[in-house]
Amino acid sequence: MNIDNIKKQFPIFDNKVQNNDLVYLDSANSSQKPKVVVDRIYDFYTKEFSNVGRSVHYLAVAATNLYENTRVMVQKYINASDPNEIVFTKGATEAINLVANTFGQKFLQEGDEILLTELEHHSNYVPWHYLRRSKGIKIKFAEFNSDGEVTLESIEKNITPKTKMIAITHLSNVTGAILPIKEITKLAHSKNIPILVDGCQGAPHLKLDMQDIDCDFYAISCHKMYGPTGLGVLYAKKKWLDALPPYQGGGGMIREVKKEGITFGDLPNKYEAGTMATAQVIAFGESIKFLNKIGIENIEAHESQLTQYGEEVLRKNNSVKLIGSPKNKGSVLSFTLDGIHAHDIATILDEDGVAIRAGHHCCQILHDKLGLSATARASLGVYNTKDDIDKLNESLNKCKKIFDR
Amino acid sequence: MNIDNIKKQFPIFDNKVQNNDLVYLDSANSSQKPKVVVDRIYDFYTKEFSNVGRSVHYLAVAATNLYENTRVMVQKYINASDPNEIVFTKGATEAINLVANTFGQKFLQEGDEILLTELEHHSNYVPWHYLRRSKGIKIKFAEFNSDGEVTLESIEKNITPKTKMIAITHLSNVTGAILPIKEITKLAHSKNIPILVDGCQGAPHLKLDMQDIDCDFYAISCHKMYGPTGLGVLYAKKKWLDALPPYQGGGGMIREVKKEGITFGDLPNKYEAGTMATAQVIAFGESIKFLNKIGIENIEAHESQLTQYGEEVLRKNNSVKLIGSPKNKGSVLSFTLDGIHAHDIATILDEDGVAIRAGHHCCQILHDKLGLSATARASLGVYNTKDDIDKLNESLNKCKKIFDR
Amino acid sequence: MELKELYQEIILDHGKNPRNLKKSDNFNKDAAGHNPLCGDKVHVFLKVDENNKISDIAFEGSGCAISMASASIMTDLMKEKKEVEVKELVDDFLEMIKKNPELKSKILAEDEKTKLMSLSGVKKYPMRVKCATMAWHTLTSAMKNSNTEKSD
Amino acid sequence: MELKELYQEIILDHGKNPRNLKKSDNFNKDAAGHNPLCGDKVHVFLKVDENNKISDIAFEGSGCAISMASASIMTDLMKEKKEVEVKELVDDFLEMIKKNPELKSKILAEDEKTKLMSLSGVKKYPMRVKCATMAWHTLTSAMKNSNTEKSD
Ligand SMILES: Cc1ncc(COP(=O)(O)O)c(C=O)c1O
Ligand SMILES: Cc1ncc(COP(=O)(O)O)c(C=O)c1O
Repeated sequence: MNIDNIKKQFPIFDNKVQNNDLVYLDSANSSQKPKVVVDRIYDFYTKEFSNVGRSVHYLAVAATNLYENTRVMVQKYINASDPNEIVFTKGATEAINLVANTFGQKFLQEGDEILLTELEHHSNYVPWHYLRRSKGIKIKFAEFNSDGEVTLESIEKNITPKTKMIAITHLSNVTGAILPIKEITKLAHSKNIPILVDGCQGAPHLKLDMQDIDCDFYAISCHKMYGPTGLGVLYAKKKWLDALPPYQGGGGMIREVKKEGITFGDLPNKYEAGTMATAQVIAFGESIKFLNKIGIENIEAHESQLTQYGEEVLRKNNSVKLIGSPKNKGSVLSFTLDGIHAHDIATILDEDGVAIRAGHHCCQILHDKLGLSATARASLGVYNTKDDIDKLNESLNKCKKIFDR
Repeated sequence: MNIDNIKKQFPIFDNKVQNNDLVYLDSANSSQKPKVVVDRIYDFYTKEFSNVGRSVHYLAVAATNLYENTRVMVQKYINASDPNEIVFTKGATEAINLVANTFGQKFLQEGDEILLTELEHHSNYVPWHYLRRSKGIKIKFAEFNSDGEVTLESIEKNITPKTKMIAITHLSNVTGAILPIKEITKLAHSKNIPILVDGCQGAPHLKLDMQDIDCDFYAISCHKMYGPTGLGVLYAKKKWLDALPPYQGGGGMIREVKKEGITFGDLPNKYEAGTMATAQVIAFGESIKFLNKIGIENIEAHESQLTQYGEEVLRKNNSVKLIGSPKNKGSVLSFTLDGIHAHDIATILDEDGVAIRAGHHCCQILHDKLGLSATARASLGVYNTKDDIDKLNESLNKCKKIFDR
Repeated sequence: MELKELYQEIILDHGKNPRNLKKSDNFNKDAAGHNPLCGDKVHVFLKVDENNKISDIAFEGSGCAISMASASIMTDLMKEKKEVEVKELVDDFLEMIKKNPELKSKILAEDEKTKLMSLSGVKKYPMRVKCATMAWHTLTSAMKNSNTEKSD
Repeated sequence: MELKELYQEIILDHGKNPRNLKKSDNFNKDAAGHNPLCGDKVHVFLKVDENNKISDIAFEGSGCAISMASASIMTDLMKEKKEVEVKELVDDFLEMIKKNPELKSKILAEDEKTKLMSLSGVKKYPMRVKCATMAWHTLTSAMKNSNTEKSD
């Protein structure tokens, strides 16, 4: 795989940012978009636009087919067993809210427990917190160890007869730990507990096979997966989508509407109320094609090499302290720099065109436990190179120089 | 205003659809997009892309500014008193769900009543229906008259001391009736009842002034307003956004997150959980600019002329029966054709490149009352011309010919 | 012109004057079908005798010419058919609408086949396929005596 | 290089060794401020005497060099200021950070002004403006003795 060629497929790198080449190390936040995806949006709006599913004229039929084809492409990409197990949402956050809300409505009672981990992003905590208030459920947090990992044992220890759902991240957006979700799912199912995987960081970087993992729910954020903003995917086993009540109500998801009552439509309409993000869905089809063309195995190999290189380089830099050292680590490098706050680092790096993120990365519980109010995070995508890591390191040394005056 | 020039700003009309010029009469479903909007999306993704509000690097700062500028542009366009009264959602459907859900949680009890009208789109009924199930509230429907209008009197008649919310459409997507929402709001407020206006059909066609109308909530669907798919706007008075609980939970909308509890952020973040539809919001800024450039008064005048012309032409066609004849009518022409089902009409028209919608248009209650399972609907946008109406009429005559063999 | 293939005279005839369109009260199986997108409805009523044969069939409903013609032609053809034959005919019809160029079943006479093939024009109109197939799916449900409506 | 303007020596000095960073238990007004985006926190403690004068001021918190320096410099300057003066200085500072090229208030001595103007470098870094202003907003809250935290 020639990585230069891949970078060329992303128009953002053709331009300078503040007179610098862009060193984009913020892909865990949101990835850049390949030209094919942006072109698809352009062409759809300028040549083919129509609303989906609602009219019978030519453009509407064509748009509906494109939309539904993408559902099938996503199904195949994550190896779900049925296209109707793919629900398009406005983001991973909505996907998790959808599950928490509908599962809570139907299956949770006071005293029931939801098991999360201390690694969770706020998006996989706040929706469950709502059920604490409305239903009186309890939330438990499986601990992470000194390497920034959550082990199977840590999960097992926290399961009780009251545990009704396990909701965990696939890949920590701070420590980079890849959780053993297949094993955790097996454990959960052995105790009849369904499992939701927050796949925001997993989906862009790891080969996905829903039937192999066997999880009940998997949430994906398309904008982190080389796709457009404003779109997410909820994978859910059909039995759940059949069993759970609908989430938002509106056009397109009903069967029959009378003044006295309403019956709801079948899958996939039941969970897609109102006009959907048609253009985004269709463009996301191109993201899938883009990923397939490179091959997720090649992406995994490239990113894993790069992550290792990044760890090496930063370990050699004595001022840098890496956050977490999980054995199985994804494309995330979080760190602190002696005596310099993450915000100051980010500002100084930015001056060199090096874009990283600073803050708690929506993981306050993790940061509280580490006693840090903020960390700096460099995160990788398919377009990154060793050169990017070297530039990061150079800029970090510059931070030192500025602060050591 | 030179309407030819406006049509030229929409690239979709440059291409033939199935060898025909496109006669697009389905704008109430979704409008076509001017080039400026599509270009903005392209440029944003290829030159400026970054996630909003979360990082401090250059691209993130620039994107955040663009995003927040659009909020101000929307505020000004609808004359809201504060940019924080503008919440971006994934669509009007979500906007209404947000209000029904949070208002229901906080302010509704068993036996309370919500007053809708028989004209409502399913998106302004299903979310309230959920509260019927979960809270035991009652839903009442103000009737429409033989002209397809809902009058102030019809609303007044249905208000009781138990009425806790009035939720009504601004402009019916079937009869085209423009409701006297300012008067209805005054009436509602005189009885201390808040009011939600479903502005999906109002916003693209009518001059909006939130401070003048004085409604509490107004829902907008951006894709019907020459903007991108996957985006809506909820206008809500600040006092409500402050008083209501948050809706979806996730990143970006919190203040502080601890294992034991969570505090929520201030406006505008409180209702914007997770990564938002950044590109779409920024592009919607161009829709607003586009509308401002033409001037909504000019659009109103043009569309009103065209609607009148359409009514005349269709009235002269003896086989056509118009649905509703409201005195104050927006850009919607719904009709039936003697002995020919709406679906058959739509298919035959489509063969001539005339795109209309057939069905119940997500208004089953209205259709039930009229004793019709489906109607045909031609709806207008800023790019339509008298020629389009003439072509519609010609094609309708062709339907007759085919069916009268 | 393809429209002529879609709206053949036989379709228009059955569409305007559907056969067996009546509420039968002498039935022992029934099912309702509904296309939520367009509001089309069909309710199929069957009398199935002790030999598993359809001794009477009728339908109620409203919809476009295609859906009415399809229900009309279907009910005509299904009279006096045995359960296995019904299944074979339904499958054959659905396969034809989806992909096969012709009907394969040997159960029907040539003129009956011609009548049924008049519905093949919808193949070129993907959004209209459901109009043609709704009655057939509903018949299958009725044979199982399971009502396809779901309640909330 | 603009970074040198942002990270002036005086900022680095105050950022690394913030003055008045301690928990004061001899206070009668306080408020906490928080930037939920980055997690920066500041808690301002005041002792306001019977003449509405700040007789003691301290803060606790953690954050970037800018926010720490800003709190440090602010607390230094506010000592012995009267309520009206505090208000004037806060407004003046916020206006300067937002748009004015200079501080306008006559309350401060020239060297105090210079110290405060060292924070003006953030003007070119819009995302960092909040870092510089958080302590000042929190001080205003503390003067009103209203805690800015909201609970759910
Ligand atoms: C009157 C009315 N209300 C609500 C909606 C729903 O809007 P959206 O589908 O964009 O959420 C529509 C459009 O379908 C509409 O016409
Ligand atoms: C681990 C994780 N979960 C959830 C989310 C939320 O995803 P989104 O903001 O796209 O809804 C993110 C990204 O911010 C994430 O990294």
